This record gives sequence, C-alpha cells and structure tokens, in this order.
Amino acid sequence: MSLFIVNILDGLVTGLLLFMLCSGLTLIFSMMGVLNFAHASFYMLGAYFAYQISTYVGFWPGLIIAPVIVGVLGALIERYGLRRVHQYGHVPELIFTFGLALLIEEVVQFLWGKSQKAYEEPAILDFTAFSIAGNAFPAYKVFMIFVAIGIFLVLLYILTKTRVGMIIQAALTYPNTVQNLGHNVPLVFMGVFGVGTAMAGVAGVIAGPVLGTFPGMAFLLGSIVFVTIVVGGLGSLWGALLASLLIGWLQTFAASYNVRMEDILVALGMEKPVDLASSALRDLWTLTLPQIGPILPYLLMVLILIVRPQGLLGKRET
Amino acid sequence: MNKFAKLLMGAAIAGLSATASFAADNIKIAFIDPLSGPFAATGKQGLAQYEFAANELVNKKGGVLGGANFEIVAFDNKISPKESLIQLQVAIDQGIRFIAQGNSSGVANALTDAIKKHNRRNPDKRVIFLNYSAVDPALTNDKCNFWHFRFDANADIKMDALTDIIKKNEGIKKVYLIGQDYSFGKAVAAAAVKMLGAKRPDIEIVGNELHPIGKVKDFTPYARKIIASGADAMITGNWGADMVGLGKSVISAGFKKPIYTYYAASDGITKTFGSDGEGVLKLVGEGQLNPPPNDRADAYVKAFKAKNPDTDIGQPRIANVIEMLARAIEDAGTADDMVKVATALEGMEHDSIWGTKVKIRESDHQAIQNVHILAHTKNDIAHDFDNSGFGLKVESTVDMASAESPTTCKMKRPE
Amino acid sequence: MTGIEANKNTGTKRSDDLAPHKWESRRLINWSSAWPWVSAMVLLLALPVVFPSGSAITIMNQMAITIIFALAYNMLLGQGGMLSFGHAVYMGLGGFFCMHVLNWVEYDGLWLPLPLLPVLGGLFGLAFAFIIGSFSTRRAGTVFAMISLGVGELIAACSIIIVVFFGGEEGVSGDRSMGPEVFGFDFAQQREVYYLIVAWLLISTLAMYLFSRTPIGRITNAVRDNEERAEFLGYSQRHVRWISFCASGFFCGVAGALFAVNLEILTEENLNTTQSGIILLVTFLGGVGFFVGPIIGAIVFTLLQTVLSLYTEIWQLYLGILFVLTVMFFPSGLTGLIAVHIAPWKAGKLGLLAVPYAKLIIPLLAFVLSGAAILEILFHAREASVGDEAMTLYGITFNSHSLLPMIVAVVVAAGSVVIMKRIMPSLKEAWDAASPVSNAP
Amino acid sequence: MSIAEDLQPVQLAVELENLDKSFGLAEIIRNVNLNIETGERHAIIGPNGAGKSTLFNLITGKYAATRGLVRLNGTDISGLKPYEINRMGLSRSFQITNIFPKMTVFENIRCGLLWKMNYRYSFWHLVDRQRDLTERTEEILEQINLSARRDNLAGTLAYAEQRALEIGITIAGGADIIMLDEPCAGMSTSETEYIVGLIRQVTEGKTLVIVEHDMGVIFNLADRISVLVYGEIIATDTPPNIRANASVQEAYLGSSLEEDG
Repeated sequence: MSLFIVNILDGLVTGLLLFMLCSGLTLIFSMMGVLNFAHASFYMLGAYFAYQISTYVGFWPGLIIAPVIVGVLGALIERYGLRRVHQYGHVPELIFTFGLALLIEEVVQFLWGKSQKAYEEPAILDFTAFSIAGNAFPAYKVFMIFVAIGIFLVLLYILTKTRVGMIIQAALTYPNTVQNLGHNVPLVFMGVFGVGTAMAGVAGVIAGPVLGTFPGMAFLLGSIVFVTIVVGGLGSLWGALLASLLIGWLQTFAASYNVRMEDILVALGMEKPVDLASSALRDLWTLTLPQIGPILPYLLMVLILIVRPQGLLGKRET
Repeated sequence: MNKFAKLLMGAAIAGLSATASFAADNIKIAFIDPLSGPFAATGKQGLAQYEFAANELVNKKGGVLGGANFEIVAFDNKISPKESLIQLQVAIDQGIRFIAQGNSSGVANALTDAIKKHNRRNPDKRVIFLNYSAVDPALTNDKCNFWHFRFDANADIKMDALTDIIKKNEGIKKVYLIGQDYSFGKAVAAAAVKMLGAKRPDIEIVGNELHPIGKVKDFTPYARKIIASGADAMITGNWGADMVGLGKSVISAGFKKPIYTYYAASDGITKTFGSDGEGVLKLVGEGQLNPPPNDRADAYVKAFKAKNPDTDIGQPRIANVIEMLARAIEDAGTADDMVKVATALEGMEHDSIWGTKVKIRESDHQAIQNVHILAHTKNDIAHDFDNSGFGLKVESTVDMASAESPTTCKMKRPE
Repeated sequence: MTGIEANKNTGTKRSDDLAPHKWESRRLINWSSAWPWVSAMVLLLALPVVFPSGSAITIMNQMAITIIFALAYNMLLGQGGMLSFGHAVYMGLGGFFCMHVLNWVEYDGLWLPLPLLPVLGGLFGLAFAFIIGSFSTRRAGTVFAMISLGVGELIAACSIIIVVFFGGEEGVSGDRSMGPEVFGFDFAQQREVYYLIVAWLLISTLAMYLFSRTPIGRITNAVRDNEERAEFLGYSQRHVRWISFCASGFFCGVAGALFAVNLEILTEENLNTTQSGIILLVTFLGGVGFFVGPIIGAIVFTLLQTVLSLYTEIWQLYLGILFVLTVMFFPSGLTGLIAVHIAPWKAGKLGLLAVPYAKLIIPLLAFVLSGAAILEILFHAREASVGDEAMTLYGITFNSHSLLPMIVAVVVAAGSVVIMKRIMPSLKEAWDAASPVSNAP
Repeated sequence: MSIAEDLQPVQLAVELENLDKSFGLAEIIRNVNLNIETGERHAIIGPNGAGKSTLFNLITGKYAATRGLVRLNGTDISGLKPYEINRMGLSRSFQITNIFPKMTVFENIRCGLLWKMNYRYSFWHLVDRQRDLTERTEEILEQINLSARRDNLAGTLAYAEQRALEIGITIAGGADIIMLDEPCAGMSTSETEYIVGLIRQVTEGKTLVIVEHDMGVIFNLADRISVLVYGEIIATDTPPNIRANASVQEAYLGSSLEEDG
C-alpha cells in the first residue's frame, strides 16, 4: 500500500511534467494547426541554458532566465522559419519542425559536447521531504509539483480572464475564427509559439536535474509528448491534462509491478513449455510488464486512433 | 539518373579512392567506433587513448619492425552495425589490417561475423579484430573465431570476480539485479544468478529484472521497488544515460547500500554522481589508476592528462592492446601476414603497464588479467575523472580472474 | 512486367488513323522515354569498372538500396500525400524475414537462388503493410502520421523483446553465398552482389515508375490533391491509400531483402525511428514532387553520410542545417532546384542566367566555405587535445586557438553575404527575363 | 407535384422522404419531401443559408441525414459512402471549385473517367496507353471547349475555365444524374451564358439537379423549381408557376427586397 502511494506521487510528478510540455504544444497546435515536432528540443534547450546559467549564478536565476531565452528563440524561429514554411502547407511545416528537432540536437552537441552535464538541483532543496516506508521523497520533487501546478493555474487564469486568453480559447474551439481576428494574427502566432516553447523551457529547467541533461533527452521525451496530446485529443487543454496524468501513472505503475506474462498465461490455462529455450514462444513467456512499460503509451495511442480518432476529449479531427 | 548527381557521385568517390591510395609506410590501425551521435563521448575518449598509446608506447620508442610507426585511422561508425560494416570495407580498401572496436557488443558481433566471412573469401587481405571493450561472453564462446581477440574481461569474468568479493561480505543477504533488456543485460543477470547461487546459496535474489534499453525516462519507479525489496546490494550492467538515471534515482530515493556496476565512470558520469555516489557506487573492471600501481603508470596517466585535459583514461586496457600488438608484430616479423600475427598474439603473456600480467588464452582469445572492485570516491585519488576530484580507487582485487574458466569456443585455425 | 505487356498490346494494335503526335507516344519502344533507362543501365554497369574498390562498391550498393527505399517511401509521401514516421519497419521486416530465409537456405537446405530473395522480402513487406494499412490508411494527414509513428515505435520496441525473430540487439546474420549458384555466381564477392542489386534497382525503379502511370497510380495523386473530389468520382479514398500503402510496403521489403544480401546482417537499427526519420529526410531533400527526387536525395545523402563523415566530425550538423534550409527555401528539394531551370532551357534562355550565376557562385562558395570554417574552428578549438592546436582546413594549416583565422573566416563570410545581396537584384532580373511566364491570367 | 401526378407512371431519379438534418441544435433541413423525375432539369433555389448546399450534401452522401430517406432510382442510399453513391450513377460538382489543381486539364478529365471505364484500381494498365481512355477524354475536352488547354495545369486556368473543367469532370463518368452546385457563381454575364450553354449541352437526356442564385439561369434552364426557405421546401413547380406563386414572392423575393432596402 505504501508503495502504491509513493507511485501515485511519482506518477503525478511525471504526469505534470508531461503536461507542462503538452500544454504548450496544445496551444501552438490550436492556434496554428502545427504539430511542433521540435517541442521537446525546446525542453532540452531549457535544461542546457539553465545548466549554463547555474554554473555562473546558481539555480534560481536560471529558472526565470532560461525559459525567457527559450521563448525568445522560439518566437524568432516562428518569425523567420515557420512563417516562411507555412505557405507551403501543413506537411512541410511538420517536416520543418522535424528537421528543427534534428538541428537543435546537433547544435546542442556542438555547443555543449556529448557528455552528460552535471546540472543539479539547488542545495537548498537537496533534502528528503518525507519518507514512506523507507522510500524517500525528495523535496525537489515537491517543488516540481508546485511549479507545475502553479504554471497550470497561471495558464488557466490567462485563458479564462484575459482578452488574449479569450482569443486563444475561441481558437481552441473554432479554429477558423482566428482568421477573423483581423489585425495582428501573425503577432499572436509568434507570441503563442514563444510562450509555448517557453513553457517547454520551464519543464526542461526543472526536469534537467532529475531526468538528466544530455543530448538524447529531447529524443527520449519527444515522441511521448505527441502521443500524449494525440491521446488527449488535439487542441484540447483538458484532454492534454487528462492524458498526461494517465500516461504518467501508466508508466509509473507499469514499471513498478512485475506482472509476468507467465503468470497470466498459466492463469489462462496454458501450459509452460518444458524446453523453454527452444520454444518459438519463449519471448512471450518471459515477458514482464516493466519490459513493455515504455511502449504502452504507443499502444494506447494506436488503439485510441483506431477507435476514436479525435482523442479522449478532442472535438475535431486532423 | 541525373547528370548533376552523376557528377557529384563521381567526384566524391574519386575523392574516396584518392584517400585510399596513400603509401603504407605506417602500420595502420582502424579505429571503428562512434565519433558522432549519442555515444560519441565514449568513442572519442577511446580514440584519444589509442592515439596517445600508439605515440607514447610504440612510436616514441622507435616503432616496430625497425621503424614502422603505428597510425590510428579513425572511422565513425555512428554506433550502427550497418555503418560499421561499410567503414570496415573502407578500412580494408585502404590496406588496413588491424581493426579496433569496442563500443557495443551488437557492433562487435556484426564485425566479427563480417571479418570471419571476409577472411574466408579474401585470403590475401585478411584482417585481425582487436576488441578492446565489447564484453558479450558469446564473442569468445559460441561466436569465437581465430581473428577476434578480446582485451577486456568479459561480462562473465567480471561477474566471477564480483561474486568472489560478495562471497566474503557476510553483510549482504539480499541482492537486487537490474539491467537493460538486451543480450549484455541478460548475460549479466544470468551470470549473477548462477554464480551467486554457487558461491553464496544463502543470498536471496530479491529482484531480477530488465528494463527497456534507452527508453526509460524516469527510473524512480524502479528505485521504489528496489528500496521496498530491502536489498543489501544492487548489481547492474547499465551504461550511459541509463546508468546515470538509474543510479541517481536509486540514491535519491534513499538507497545507501553498494551499487555494483560495470560502467559508471568518466564521460560526465563521475561528475554527475559527485558526492552522491560516495560509498555507494562500486565498479568491477580491469585497470588500476588509483593508487597508481607503479611510477610508469603514474607518469603515463599524467602525460595523457597533460595532453587531453578534458578526457580520461577510462579504458586502461587500450595501452595493453597497443603494447601487445606491437610485440606480436615484432615476434611475427611481419605486419602483413595476419595468420602469423594472430598466432603470435595467441597465448602471449604480457606485463602490463597497469601492474598486472595479461595473458591471451589460446582456447578462446580472451585476455586473462587482474580484475578489481573499484570504489567511486574522493579520497586518495591521484587521477580523477571528469576533473571532478572524484575517481576510482581499487578496493579489492581478484588475481588473474577466471583463468581456468571453461569456454565453449571451438577455435578453428587456418592451416 | 505488366506495364511492358500492356505497352506491347497497344503497340501492335496501332493503326495509322491516329494523329502523328499520338502515334509517336505509343510506339512499342519509344526512344525519348527509354533513353533515361538505357543510359542509367549503361552507367550502372560501368560504375564498378571506374570505381573498382570494395568500399566504393559497398557504398554504391548502399546507395542503390536507399534509392529503392526512398522511391518506395515517396509512393506514400510524394504520390499519396501520406506522411509516415515509421516506414523503416516495412523495409526492416522484409530484411529480417530474408535473413531467416538465408539461414534456412544455409542450414535447412531450402532451395532458393539468391536473386529471387527480394521477391520474398517484398511479399513479406506487402503482407505486413496490408495488415497495418487496413486501419492506418482510413484517414490521411495527422492521424495517419501518428499511427505510423506509434506502429513504428511498437515494432522497434518488439525488436528487442522478441528475440526469436529479431535476434535482440545483435540482430540476425547469415551467409548469402550458401544458396545454389546462378550462372556460376555464388555471390561471395561484393561485385557480384552489386550487379544483383543493380538489376533489382532497375526492375524496382521501372516498376514503381510504371505504377505511377497506372489508373491506381493516377488516382493516388488525385486523392492526395483532393480526396473529396476523388470520392465523388467513384473512388474510395481509403482503398486507394491502402493499395498504394501495400505497393510501397512491397518495394520497402525488396529494399530490405537487398540490404540483407548486401550486409548479411539485420539489426534493431533497421527498424527504429531514426531510420524512419532518415528516409523522410532523404526523400524530402531530393524533392517529393518528382519521381527522380528520391533518387537524387538518396545519392546525395549517402555521399554526405559516408564521404563527408570521413572529413569532418560535425557532418550531422551540416546535414541538419542543409535539411532545414531546404525545407525553408526549396520545399521542392534539390530536384525542384534543377527543375525550375527546365522552362528557361526549353525557351532557350538558359544563357541569360549564366553570367549572374557565375557571379553568384564565387561569393556563395566563399560563404559556404567560410561558414563551415567558422564551425570547424570553433569545434577544433574546443575539442582538440592540448598541444594539438594546429588544424588543417582546405589545405591551410593554422592555429585554431588564435583569433586571426576566426576573424578571417568571419570577414569572408560577412563580405560574401554583402556581395550576394548586391548581386541578387541582377539575378532576379535575369530570372524574370529568362522565365517564359505567360501573361495570360 | 401536379406534373408528377399527371404523368403516371413516372420514373423517379431522386426521392427525398421526410428528410431532416441537424448540426447540434441547429435544424438545417426540416422534413423535406421531394421527387425528381428521370430526365428532368430540376432547380433548387432559396435565400442564403436556406440549406441548399446541405441538401446537396445529404443527397450525395457527404452528410448522413438525421432522419428520413434518400432514394436513388428507387434504391435507398442512406448510409452509403459518396463513392458508392457515385457508382450508382450520380455525379456532382461543388460550389467552391473542386478540381485537381496540380494535374493537367487532360488528367483531371481522365480521372473522372477511370472508374466508369472499368479501370478502377488497376495496376496492370498504363493510362497513357489506353486508346479508349484517351479518345473519350479528348471528346469531353472538346465538348467543354478546353482542348486548347489540354496540357495546362488545372490550377493555372482562368476561373470560368476551371468551372467548365469542374463540369467536365462531373459529367465525364457518364452519370445519369448530374448535380451542379452553383455552377455560375461569381461569373460575368458572358461567362454565365457560356456555362449555361455548356450545361444544357452536356446534360442532354440526363437528370439535372442544380442549385443556383442567378434567376436568369434558373428560369432559362429548369423544367421545375423547388424553393427552399429555412430548410423547408415551400413550393415545387414549373418556372412560370413559381414566378406567380405568392408565398414564394413573400418568403423569397420579399426578403431579398428587404435586404435591398
């Protein structure tokens, strides 16, 4: 039971982290119709910028400065890259962001090298907040939860209480109305792209010390972010939240419980082959849940796309 | 096909053949390992060590065969078996007869297989495979061949040494095994189960699991299980980001017991663990940097660091590869007849710079040498890693580990 | 095959009552449409004579396989408008299957001449595409792209888990030379394999080209451009996509089989998303809108990958820059860049561009070289070991840690940008003069 | 209704029975009943937003009806996909020009022919080598007066030419029932004349259902006219009778007068 509670908390941390990435991606998609393949790359940039800043002035300034840099960079890329590609259509846009992801990874390796970076949590948070049956819950993870929830609340406030938020909400529901905004659509696009990437940057800043700061970090998280927003429903913020938490818990629990295929197959009345090593099904018999944990989200996505192409809470296709 | 493309292709391949036609005064060793992509750090570290060893241990002493120098030619295989085979072909075309590779047993498997076929199909252009780091036991067992030599202790030998140490530690009653879900991870787990069972039947294996390689974003759930199992020690074969992720998660979840591992040093890993790893991380491996086994080794490491301040001697056996290859070429009196060189290398006994004897076993071409348990620590470190102040210090040693271990290799020698 | 037969039938039944221009386009062998194939064949046969080294042949083999794979991929992306992020699995699965077939030949005495292996690989790829396509082609666009990504990830993950079929991380290897000899060839030597691959390259390319000229091929284009319209012409958009997906799967399988023959090993890397990403990059770089696009893309990419990486460690950075620039400025790829010159050439006005191009080429080259120099110097300054400060670039050796080379490179780069900006207006003028734009609305 | 009753037995090309269509809460089509006879030229008119295009989309299978039935030559086609309906002999054009812009004019027409000439999903024929296909395509090009544009990309044609091409694609398959959605929208008088002549010519002997704003076109072309207002058919009759119909005057022409004022 205690392990269950710990897992709930761990899954929450993972889920909220995913949500920080997904919310930005969802905003961008809703406004611009672009699935930004390079979104996780901005997350990586956030971690690397914050690492660089932390070597000079410590962790805390990086928490603010790094996302701002990432956001500005994102806005510039929108202005001078994406906007140009926009005219060719959606597929080239998707391919552009795909290429951008490759390029950013190369640039990061060029600038920072290929080794893991010793980017660490601030000393002030380097203690155990509480323990459940010997399992320590670090204070830093509590901090992560608060930051993620804080960002979510700010986002909710902006979306529901401000004029810009209203416009964005309108775009979430009726994609074509954005075109009717008339003035400053490009500026809104640039702003949304900047803010969306900055949020990915924040996620990178706070996840870097825990999940590691290395050139493969974007690739590792990249496709799972897509999976999440597709599962949640493209363009749906609540769907993104639901799917993020779902996938966070799915992965945590899948890794924690050693459900073995052997037990399931025996329970189903099948007989374990005596000579397992030469059986064609030996891989099936030795399979465990943690082994397939990381691919469960993909399985979930494919199933959902077959059954309900608009995702869990999504309203529109494409 | 388009004219433009034809031209481009012509020009490029002409360039390629031009590089192939250099005069072969030097004895060239092809270094085929990742120099770009996610594993480039390890590859470049190995390259720096090869270049340094070739210069320091051979060329500065007048070379071999009366003046021929060793030259390391680097080929980037992007850690892909496909690219490795292409680069192998390029290397062979350049007249290179010695192939060094180490990162990834998958690549080593592809290479040893390709080299076996190549040598059979092209008896006039045979090559030798110097495997300095790929530790899949199969390479010197079922998949062994006459052209393959392994200078690192393989996974089974390391586990043999490790379990010898654990055997003496009465405090360890419960062990947790975790590794990456592929041949090497499985080999480590299987060896641990077998050897612990034989040497310490009282030890309970409270966990034995595999996680997908390179796919786990957050190891916290695994760490929770390990803590909950009440393990007194943990054994893992993880490397790279998987090692850092697992280690950091386990430590921050409150694990204070030893973590026995194969690869958890250098390439930023030592620095990333820093003080968290003190007293927890234990490596099993060959090569002694701390305390320096002798003045020669001390001077060698110092000279290397002076030249490569941002790189470490993470794979000390590379010095053995170079020294032993030089000796074999001298003994054979040729650098062209690979049968003679390989025969000279077989059974060679060598006093290594690292204070151990290294013997290439004839039966399977596996190097037998001292294997150590090394502690990640800040104390008494003469040569640190990642310039972090932390390094690896020898804690205990198994002399000539697994010298008598059986092998399934049926070595076929050319007539 | 089918195409040639159809060709024969209509060719022999020709009557003289047709207008001359139609008659010409329907002769049995039509020189104007056959010369690219004949010259490609001659070139391919001659290449190993010009470049006899084993590595050149290995690279050319690799190139030919990539061409088939890229063409098959473009059947989806270019012809059908379907963006797949997991297409490596169809090639990989075909290859793995063929690797097993080779092992059956070697150990179980299966009788199979090696040249027929690609048929088996193709059928396996087709069978798998048939299954996946049954649900993934229901929709185009993002849904299709995401399903392809998911399926790709699933299969790639399975390659580690299902060791029986995929052999784990070390993959499955075999020996191609164990089958019956064909006309005295046992395919032990790379050169024999080269001719085998080239034969299949020609067959596959011709087949894929002819496929694009069949009713289903044309309707695939129609569905890509306007799926709603196609539905109201009697075609089910889903069936059309499914059929072209299966056809693409077949040729991917052929490419996989040739890969198995060429390198005699298949591993996880043949299936993973990186591989799928590369083929997208190759195809787009070459130009998705043209049949020859993927061919050019595959040639250029293979050369960049194998040759550029011999000279510089940061070749992937260059590749990334090249790719992003291509998407931004030349969305029709390298072939598009060539194709825009066809109209001026036909109008006999290509000469007008010669002078501005000649003017442009020097600063452009200077810019590319100095830009690369900046990156190389920065990289060398950071990566070089102590004492190794001398670096050689373009035949010049200098100290990478001193400021002067960097200043020179930056000045040259900036200067060439200024010059190019100056030249641009005259280039544009020349373009306007050279392109035969019709004034009709 | 009167004509249909007078000439028993008539063959009906299209029958709509109690047809309803709602989007969310908005009822766009309300209880529409309509019979269109084989060989008739039937026009549907109505003010903007009356639901004309929705009605079109219901008949052609683009939308599924909320309630009610659509019969084509006596067969219920509810739930059939557009391509299945097309294969039963119904072809339509679109209000917004809907051609294959990246293909040549010739290929556009040929795409319209492939299914009906039994080439279907064939991968064993080469389209360029099929004499029947080429000849038929060229006949249609001739018919719609676009032979000179044969090898131009469809997207580069002038607007009226694109509309003509659209009609060409629609009739290419030789469907018995042709449905045209505002074929003359956005055209000058002379262009309209050209298109009307074209329609008259290519739909000879076929059933035509047409939606159009231009009253001149409608009264010139149609045998009968249905008036759709707020999703309901308020009248179906011959052009002179419609012109005289008081409720039409009030509901339709009246409203447009108001707009003018």
